[in-house]
Amino acid sequence: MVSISTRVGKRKIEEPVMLASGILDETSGSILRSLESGAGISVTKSIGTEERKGYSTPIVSVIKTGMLNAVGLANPGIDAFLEEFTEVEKKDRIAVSIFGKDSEEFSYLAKRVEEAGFGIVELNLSCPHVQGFGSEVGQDPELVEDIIAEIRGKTNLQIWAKLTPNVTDLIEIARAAEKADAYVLINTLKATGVDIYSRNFLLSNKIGGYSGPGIKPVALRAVYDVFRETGKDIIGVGGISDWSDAIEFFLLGAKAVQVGTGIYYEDYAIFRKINEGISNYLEQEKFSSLDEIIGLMVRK
Amino acid sequence: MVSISTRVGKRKIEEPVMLASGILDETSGSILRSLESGAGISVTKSIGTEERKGYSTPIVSVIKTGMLNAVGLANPGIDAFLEEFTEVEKKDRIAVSIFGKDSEEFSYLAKRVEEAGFGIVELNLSCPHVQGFGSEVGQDPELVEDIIAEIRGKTNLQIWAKLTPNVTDLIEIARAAEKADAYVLINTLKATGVDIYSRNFLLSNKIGGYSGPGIKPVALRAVYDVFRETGKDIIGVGGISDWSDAIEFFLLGAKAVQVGTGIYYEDYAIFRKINEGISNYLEQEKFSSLDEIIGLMVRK
Amino acid sequence: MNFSEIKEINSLGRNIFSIRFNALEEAMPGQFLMIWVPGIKEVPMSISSMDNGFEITFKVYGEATKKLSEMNVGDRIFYRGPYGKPYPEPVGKTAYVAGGTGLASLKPLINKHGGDVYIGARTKDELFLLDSNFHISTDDGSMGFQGNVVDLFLSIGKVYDTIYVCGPEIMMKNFYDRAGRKYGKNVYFSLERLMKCGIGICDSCSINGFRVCRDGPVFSYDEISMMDEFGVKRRTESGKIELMIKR
Amino acid sequence: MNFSEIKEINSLGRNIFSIRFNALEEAMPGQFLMIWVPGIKEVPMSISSMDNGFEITFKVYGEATKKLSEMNVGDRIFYRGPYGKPYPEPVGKTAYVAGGTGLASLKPLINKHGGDVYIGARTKDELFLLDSNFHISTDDGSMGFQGNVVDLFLSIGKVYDTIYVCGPEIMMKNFYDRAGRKYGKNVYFSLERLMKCGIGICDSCSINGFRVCRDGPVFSYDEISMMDEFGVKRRTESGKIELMIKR
Ligand SMILES: Cc1cc2nc3c(=O)[nH]c(=O)nc-3n(C[C@H](O)[C@H](O)[C@H](O)COP(=O)(O)OP(=O)(O)OC[C@H]3O[C@@H](n4cnc5c(N)ncnc54)[C@H](O)[C@@H]3O)c2cc1C
Ligand SMILES: Cc1cc2nc3c(=O)[nH]c(=O)nc-3n(C[C@H](O)[C@H](O)[C@H](O)COP(=O)(O)OP(=O)(O)OC[C@H]3O[C@@H](n4cnc5c(N)ncnc54)[C@H](O)[C@@H]3O)c2cc1C
Ligand SMILES: Cc1cc2nc3c(=O)[nH]c(=O)nc-3n(C[C@H](O)[C@H](O)[C@H](O)COP(=O)(O)O)c2cc1C
Ligand SMILES: Cc1cc2nc3c(=O)[nH]c(=O)nc-3n(C[C@H](O)[C@H](O)[C@H](O)COP(=O)(O)O)c2cc1C
Ligand code: FES
Ligand code: FES
Repeated sequence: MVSISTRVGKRKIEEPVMLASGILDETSGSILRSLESGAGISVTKSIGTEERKGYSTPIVSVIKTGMLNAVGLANPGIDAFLEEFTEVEKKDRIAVSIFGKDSEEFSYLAKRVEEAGFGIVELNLSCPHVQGFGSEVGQDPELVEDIIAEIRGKTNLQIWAKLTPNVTDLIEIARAAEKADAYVLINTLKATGVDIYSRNFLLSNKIGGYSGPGIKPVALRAVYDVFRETGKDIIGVGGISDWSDAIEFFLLGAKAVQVGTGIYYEDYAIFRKINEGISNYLEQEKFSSLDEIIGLMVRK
Repeated sequence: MVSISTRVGKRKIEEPVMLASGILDETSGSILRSLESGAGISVTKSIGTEERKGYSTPIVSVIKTGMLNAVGLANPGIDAFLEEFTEVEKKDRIAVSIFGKDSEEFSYLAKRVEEAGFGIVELNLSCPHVQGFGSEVGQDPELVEDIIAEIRGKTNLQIWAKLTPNVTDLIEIARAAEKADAYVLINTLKATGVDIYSRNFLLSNKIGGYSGPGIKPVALRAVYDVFRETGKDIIGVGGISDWSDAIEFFLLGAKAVQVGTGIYYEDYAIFRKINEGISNYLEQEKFSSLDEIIGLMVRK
Repeated sequence: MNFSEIKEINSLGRNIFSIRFNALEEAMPGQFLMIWVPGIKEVPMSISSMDNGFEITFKVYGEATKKLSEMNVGDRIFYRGPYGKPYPEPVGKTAYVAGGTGLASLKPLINKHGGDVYIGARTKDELFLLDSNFHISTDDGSMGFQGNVVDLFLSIGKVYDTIYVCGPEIMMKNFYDRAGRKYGKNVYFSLERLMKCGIGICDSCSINGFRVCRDGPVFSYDEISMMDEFGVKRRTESGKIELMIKR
Repeated sequence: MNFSEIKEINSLGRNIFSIRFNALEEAMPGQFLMIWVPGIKEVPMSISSMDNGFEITFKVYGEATKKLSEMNVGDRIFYRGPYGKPYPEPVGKTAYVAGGTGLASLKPLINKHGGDVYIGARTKDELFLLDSNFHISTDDGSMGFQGNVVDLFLSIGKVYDTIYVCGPEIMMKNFYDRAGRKYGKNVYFSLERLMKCGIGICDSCSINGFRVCRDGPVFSYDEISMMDEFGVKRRTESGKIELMIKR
């Protein structure tokens, strides 16, 4: 088998497919299950300073081209989260996603994460459906810069900045986040859905985030644009449901990928399937390592 | 059959389904064919001041969740365009889409359109893949305001402003365009696609516009947001491939819809099929006119 | 999202109702639906019959079930599914041990395969769908055996080849602890946990890495044995883990 | 986008080549592919054989065809399709009237159904795939009848029940004007127009509201009769309409 190991920031990662934040990563049992299923790294659900119940159901809706969700940043809060994870092994393969309203909250959370023994923090600067958080923060370049500088100053964590595609100028935001070790692109698209027989929104929150196959073309464009402009490490996410999708991201510059909604289609087997598919592709196409194809279409 | 007539700005329209700009509307023969096939109004391909060849092939690529295109604003230029259309009948059911780089070009084009006997101009403030035009113009609120004011001042045309969803704050742009008679929402999403066996972009221009079923959730959200905030007339477009898609747009506030990529799936029959489907739905759900459902989910 | 017109709605006991509606989908005993009450919420419900359309049987707890109980024949019921893994087919002598509305989930299996039914409830009024040869227990002794259904089961002491258990988790834990090992491989538990998505992506129903909605709701004795949270800890809506309190 | 490895590549005449490759798709005579030469462009090509994989037969005009002509066995060829409406089946005595590479499109039909073949080219070197009983014309008289293929067809004067015509539009217009009415219903023309999308959405191939790529490329005499642009006007890449000049 051709090696598929990769490197993101200072982290070597054996399998380049990760579990995306928010999908089966609220409970420690599920995080471990994804790691055992072949995820190189698993990112936790986004954790905030306080416990949040999230929105009432329906919080997800499967549509033809993917999925809509408005979970509402449900999370147990940093205290309960860390308590649950105290005894958990493989912390080196868990990235903790955090969200906050300002640099103070973010850096507080990051410090707690570091103290608890984790090495990577993913910043949710991009969730599109909760007021005051996520993309509302991530659309403001100064705030983004500030948050990353704070965390950088106060911790030794690897910082992954997860950006929103719901902006006029993604490059501007990427530049603001350039002190991060890597970009994670993209979070969901702001979207909605309707049931015409009840004449109600598909989600209790009305507006939600759109994920799955339908957003892949937008995610690929984001990765391409940001890689071309910044050359920095990128983790591609959005609409990956098989190995060929992953290859597309690598060719445009992603050093690793994350999978969320794909799990709905393929269940936990998706991690191994993609890992194997990548390896087979490299072999068949006569490449000797994953590195050789990363950014191949941008460099040439 | 329940009446499906509608009204956009000052225009009464018998069938609420229109042909979207850029699809089968470069030649007068095709424009007439769509009108005969049940389109209430057909919008022409976007016309500029000068002839443009557009990009080389491939200019479109069908993907799983829709279509990517980068036609590159190919058009014969306003002179040749108007010459071809001099003798064409049904001008009252043809909206002319125009694009330019500033208010001068736009108002020049609009005047020519009016002189030639047309009554509606659709402003392409949103095509995502040509430098200096389309969304690059449409992302600048002042420019948008200026363009519309100029056309308003110099013509009596009905003005439809077609906006880009590729912005941080669509409402800001909508407000800038509020002197228009109606908004057309949305144009394509900026996106790209990759062929992993040739390791080339699917489009010669690399970056293109994403249309079809995969963008419907984003289009619905745009219509909902803008209708809720402005209450103005909206023409919904993006991913409509059957009558139920159209109903979703009406429920969120669209007074009419446009169909582009849907023609690839259903051919010209799509107009009649959607018209009939709307009428059947209204009857089955016991509404007595299309008006009753327009914005129903937003008003209540 | 699917919808169907309600064909039948019945009141079966105190605050217990069943609703029957046409459905084109196929389902197997043990599977569930996500029932959407637009404007209120979406809740998981076992399919209590799949012979002639679908039927759900529920107790009124809060807003969603209240609204459902007030619906009329001809109204639309919205649902998605069926979801989840069904009960395996029974082998040999079969028992069903149900607590409260847990009977709803077991009913299609009982109707199809027969066997001994043990059913427990707090009080007489909460019993429903009774058949004259069911073994009955009530906490308050208002009908049948006084005590819980596990006590009842053990007191009768019959031996079975296959046992299905569905009810409050505390009751199932009780069964697991006291009778489970004896029957080992052939006991199946149908779990109920807080569910948000119903399709295995939100993690809200997970118990030690098993998703009740997708890996379950039916679990074998061996699977349950891998869950140290079973009957001990549960998750709140935020995902916070807490000790389970007997309700 | 599909791709396949080239199995065979042949030079058939001056600047005329054929490429054969495996394909899983089904195709019918008259249909075409969009052949993608990555980094250069995508061009429409008739399927000149669909018996053993697909075959295309082309003349080198510009960049794309040049690059194709330089490809080797084992190289990948990228394509999408088949697209377009096929030729209807012939009835009775059949003739094929081809100009230049128009023969490529007719070839599968000729092989399948037989009949009389009339083929014209500018000069001997541009003739390919010849069979000893083809009727041949060259503009310069270097082989066969001197003149164009329509002159040849009329000069022979045989009568047919079905006629297929494929070649430069000017030549087809010539046939339409001089012989078309006589055969009326049973003449089919396969058109070549500038094509960008190949799938009926960009309008670049349209002629009086008929899309060559989707409504054609094969049109009946009656359809052609509705096209006042046929043989008279064409579209440039911008969509501008202009008078057709004989090339
Ligand atoms: C796989 C699965 C299958 C289910 N099948 C059925 C079924 O067939 N019939 C049925 O009646 N219910 C069933 N449930 C439970 C059902 O989902 C709840 O009854 C429903 O969510 C209640 O919604 P509500 O809005 O009416 O009440 P809520 O507002 O959600 O609840 C009101 C109060 O009742 C409590 N409560 C809610 N549900 C229960 C319960 N099941 N047991 C004890 N206390 C409860 C809540 O904690 C709360 O305090 C099932 C659950 C799962 C996970
Ligand atoms: C439905 C359809 C089927 C076709 N099938 C075939 C086929 O089987 N074999 C084949 O050889 N071609 C066929 N063509 C034409 C083919 O698409 C062109 O040969 C091709 O686009 C040339 O690309 P290029 O980049 O090599 O040349 P370009 O750079 O596009 O052209 C170079 C020059 O040649 C001229 N030219 C290009 N094509 C032609 C032509 N067909 N006739 C006369 N002048 C031309 C151009 O106008 C230009 O001046 C078909 C076209 C259509 C629409
Ligand atoms: C149900 C659900 C919950 C999500 N929650 C989060 C979250 O808490 N934090 C976050 O950064 N992204 C969250 N996301 C976004 C995903 O991590 C991912 O960016 C997005 O879904 C696109 O990838 P996909 O198409 O593979 O799902 C969530 C997505 C889904 C579908
Ligand atoms: C091939 C193609 C060409 C297009 N050209 C234009 C154009 O010239 N001007 C314009 O305003 N929109 C253009 N569009 C955008 C469509 O009008 C429409 O906004 C978009 O495709 C979304 O609708 P759909 O999903 O129904 O196709 C084009 C779309 C396609 C697919
Ligand atoms: S309810 Fe979401 S994973 Fe089970
Ligand atoms: S080539 Fe685009 S419509 Fe025919």
